Amino acid sequence: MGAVAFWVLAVAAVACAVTVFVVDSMARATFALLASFLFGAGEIILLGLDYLGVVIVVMMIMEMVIMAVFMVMYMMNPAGLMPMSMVHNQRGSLLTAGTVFASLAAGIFLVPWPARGPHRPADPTFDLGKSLMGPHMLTMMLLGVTLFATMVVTVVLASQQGRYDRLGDDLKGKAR
Amino acid sequence: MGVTHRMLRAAARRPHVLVAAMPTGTPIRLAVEAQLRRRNWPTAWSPADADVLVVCGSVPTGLRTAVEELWAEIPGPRSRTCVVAAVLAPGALDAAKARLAMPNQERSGTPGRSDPRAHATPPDQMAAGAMSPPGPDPADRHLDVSPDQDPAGQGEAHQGSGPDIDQQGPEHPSMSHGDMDDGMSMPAGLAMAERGDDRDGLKLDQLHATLGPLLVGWPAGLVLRVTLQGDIIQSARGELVGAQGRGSFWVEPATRAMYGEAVTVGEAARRTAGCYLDRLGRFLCVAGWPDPAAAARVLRDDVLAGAAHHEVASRFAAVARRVGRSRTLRWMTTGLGVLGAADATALGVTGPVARAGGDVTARYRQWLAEAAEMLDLVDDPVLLTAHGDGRALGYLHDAVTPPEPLLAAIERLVVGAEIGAARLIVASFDPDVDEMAGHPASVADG
Amino acid sequence: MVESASLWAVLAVLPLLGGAAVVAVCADRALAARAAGQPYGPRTIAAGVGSDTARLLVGQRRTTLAPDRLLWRLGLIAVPTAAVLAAAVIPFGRWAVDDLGVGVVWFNGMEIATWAALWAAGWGPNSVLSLVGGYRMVAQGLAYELPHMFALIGAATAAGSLQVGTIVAHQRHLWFAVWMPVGFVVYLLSVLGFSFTGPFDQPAGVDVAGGVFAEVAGPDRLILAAGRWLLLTAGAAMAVPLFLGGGLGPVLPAWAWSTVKTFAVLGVLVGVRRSVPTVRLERWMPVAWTVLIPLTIAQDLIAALVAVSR
Amino acid sequence: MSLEVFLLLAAALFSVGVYGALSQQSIVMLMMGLELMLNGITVAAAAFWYFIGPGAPSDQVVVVVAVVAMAVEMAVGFAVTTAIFRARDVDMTDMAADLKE
Repeated sequence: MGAVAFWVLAVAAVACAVTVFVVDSMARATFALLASFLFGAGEIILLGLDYLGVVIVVMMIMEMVIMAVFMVMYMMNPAGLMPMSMVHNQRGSLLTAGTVFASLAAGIFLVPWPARGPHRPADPTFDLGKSLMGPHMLTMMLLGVTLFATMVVTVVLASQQGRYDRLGDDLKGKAR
Repeated sequence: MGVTHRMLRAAARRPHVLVAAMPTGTPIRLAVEAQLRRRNWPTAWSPADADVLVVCGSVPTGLRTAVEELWAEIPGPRSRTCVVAAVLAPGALDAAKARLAMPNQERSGTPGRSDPRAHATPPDQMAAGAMSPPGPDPADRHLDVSPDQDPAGQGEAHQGSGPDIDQQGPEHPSMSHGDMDDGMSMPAGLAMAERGDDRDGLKLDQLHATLGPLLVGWPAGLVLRVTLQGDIIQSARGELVGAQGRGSFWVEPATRAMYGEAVTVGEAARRTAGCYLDRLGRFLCVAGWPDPAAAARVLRDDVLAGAAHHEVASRFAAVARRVGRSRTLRWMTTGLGVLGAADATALGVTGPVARAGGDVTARYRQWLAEAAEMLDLVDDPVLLTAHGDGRALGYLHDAVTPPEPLLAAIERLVVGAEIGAARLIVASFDPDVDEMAGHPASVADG
Repeated sequence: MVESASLWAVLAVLPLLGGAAVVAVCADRALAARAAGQPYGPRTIAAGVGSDTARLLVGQRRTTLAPDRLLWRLGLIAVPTAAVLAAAVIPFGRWAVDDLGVGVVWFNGMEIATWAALWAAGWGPNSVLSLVGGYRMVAQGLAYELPHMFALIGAATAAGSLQVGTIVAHQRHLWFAVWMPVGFVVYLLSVLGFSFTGPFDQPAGVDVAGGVFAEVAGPDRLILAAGRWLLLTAGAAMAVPLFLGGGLGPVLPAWAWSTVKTFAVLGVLVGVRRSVPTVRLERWMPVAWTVLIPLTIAQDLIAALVAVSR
Repeated sequence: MSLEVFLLLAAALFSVGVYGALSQQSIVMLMMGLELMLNGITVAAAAFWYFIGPGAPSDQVVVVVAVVAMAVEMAVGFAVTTAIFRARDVDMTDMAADLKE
């Protein structure tokens, strides 16, 4: 049962990942990427990490919907109605990707992994929370700061206006 | 057959009706709406949801295209009818319903049309018929698809392609005669988008679309050609189509009085009050508040049918209180489409819009106030003559004003507004094509 | 407290949820008919629902020029699917299909799936009004989502668990709605938001001829409309275990309490839907972010303090 | 199910991501490649947690970090795209590189 689920999800995840770079339509590419993430999240849930799996589902749906919006906004041909190639250095990329995969696969089968066998703590979600608030507090804080910095940086980068521009020259106007 | 037949019968029991209001068809529209309410038939918001297309009034040249496009977009089973006089509304609706229940009706297209297959071709890319594309002729739009090809087959042809409304350049050559070999191959006849400046300095894609003339709650005969970036209107050019210079239904008693006929103040006030209630109903419908909109329509019909003051006054007060005091509605409309008194004068705008002299909120409140005044007069038996109280006559006469200045104001105010806000602004001006002075019918043919 | 039923219970979810949704549709139509001065007896309303369903079943599908058929269909089907999957963690009395340890997050995930679903449903038909509807859903999602998440977090924090059954058990003495009113109200608002209903119906607004509904006809329309009401019902049903003590209550059995409370919440939501005009997103967004987010965060802080002091 | 097959899946996702990140001209598509690489990393971390980690939550933390990294990458990516698009009117890496000259 578990093995079947694994293979179904795995094949679907990789197939969707490949689809991302095959389809012409940006909307379909985004949704293929989303599907790949959802299948990946399925694998993670299969491993007993319910919380992380569902969180990835939540995050990725939101991310991909927003991504679709940006794709449609900036791409020249978002619906892929007119077939056009948007790749460069395809051969080199394929070669590199193949090499990466081959070497990773070789490593996977050559490294003698410590055989502790599968195990499941009673409540992995609780474990995660406790470690993030305990031994990994530093990580958590760093993540928090990073996210905050990201918000500030992205707004500054993406915004054309200064902080008070919306108020008009006399600084009295109302926001639009 | 048995099950299908029974399902069709059940489906036809309560058909959804798309009401296409024509200029000069106001009394017919009112009769149709009253009939629909009595029969408990819902009105559709878009062709996709409609079974029956009811055209209210004779179709002027300028709107023929729009009506045909709307019809082409209605999926089967369907039927259409054109009501040319208010008294004919019940019969026309009955007939339309009867046609709807006939099995295989939808497969044979419209009765009386020469080429039924023309209706089986997929409708054009523009939504809702309402957004009738600015292309020159609807027939052209179907040239990309051969009539023998079924809709599904067309989908196969474009397998793997996605939509992009941002990229439809309506002016593209393939729109006007399917010359697909012209230049680059345009998939599905859609051109790449042009781009233009926008408020964020991003120069995003532009879409040329048309709002009206057959949208729910939209003033009959108004066509607004807009350039959209996203759902923000970047520029707007309006046009008033189908004017026949006959004068508006809403000022008809006052006009007759000016020609010396014996018309009572009550009759004219009744009509004016009905006008405000009709406006209010359509405005509230656009504002997404169907229940008070329905109440306003019921009230309108009762007032026009001659209900006495005491029968309607308290009901009107209830509606006015609910609408006038709604904080949400005020929150949604405050600061929207502001036309100050000075600007109104400069543009030549008169009537309730000028008297309100403010935003959308001010305008619907002005309607409520003036409707209340008019309702107080509905039982007034005094004769209204041109020689009588001129001021009163003018007052009764100017609920509906010449639409050109209103259109100018709309063109100016919808720029920068999102579609929903623009719809509210248009509904709050409510230009009436019928009041266009002395325009021969041919003007419309644009 | 709440047991995970065996998998066959999945089969019971759709009828239960669907039945409640049909009742809600009837109530909504009765209110509308009353406002329009039409007859609103139960028979008239039921006949109306029946014939509307029949006409959608026999109606033709609609096609447009160059649609993205795949995403369109997927988007439409995803709406009711998300509703049913979300309902899988909602306890009906003492039973839930699966009382997941992360039930609250699961519910949240399924609710967010409607963003993607509606965006795809709006994108699919290649039509202006439809696409505007789809984009509005994304904007609406961004407006309600953070307050919604904070409201959910409030309930989860107070119970110290993401498991819906545990959250119910923690309301033995006092409903969370009583001492977390802000979270409760915000949750109800976001239910209207994710089911694109009531004042938050801009994605399906009349100003864009029905938005995501503008181009769907026949069975497709039935799926989308059903999905919308199922989402509303699932949201109302989830409010019960999160804030109203689930199946807890005197005298009556737990399932009866769940039913009664669910219908009460549904009634409130339908009442709000009929009595408030559409809230446009350009006006709602600033309120959601500058008022609701701080309020819900303050609410969570209180919940955290209570949980810690316990 | 074994650690190896999970890691193989992770490697496959990662490699597809590498291909995308290297081959795509559009910045947005390139970001999709990066996201796929991170997707592989999350699967690998979850597999390590299940098969190797002695109940230690560190691998879970790696997943959290990867998810956050995706969010940050996407946000910054779109901000940069917006900035470049506004300034130079391009959304392609090659053209952006050309503009430097």
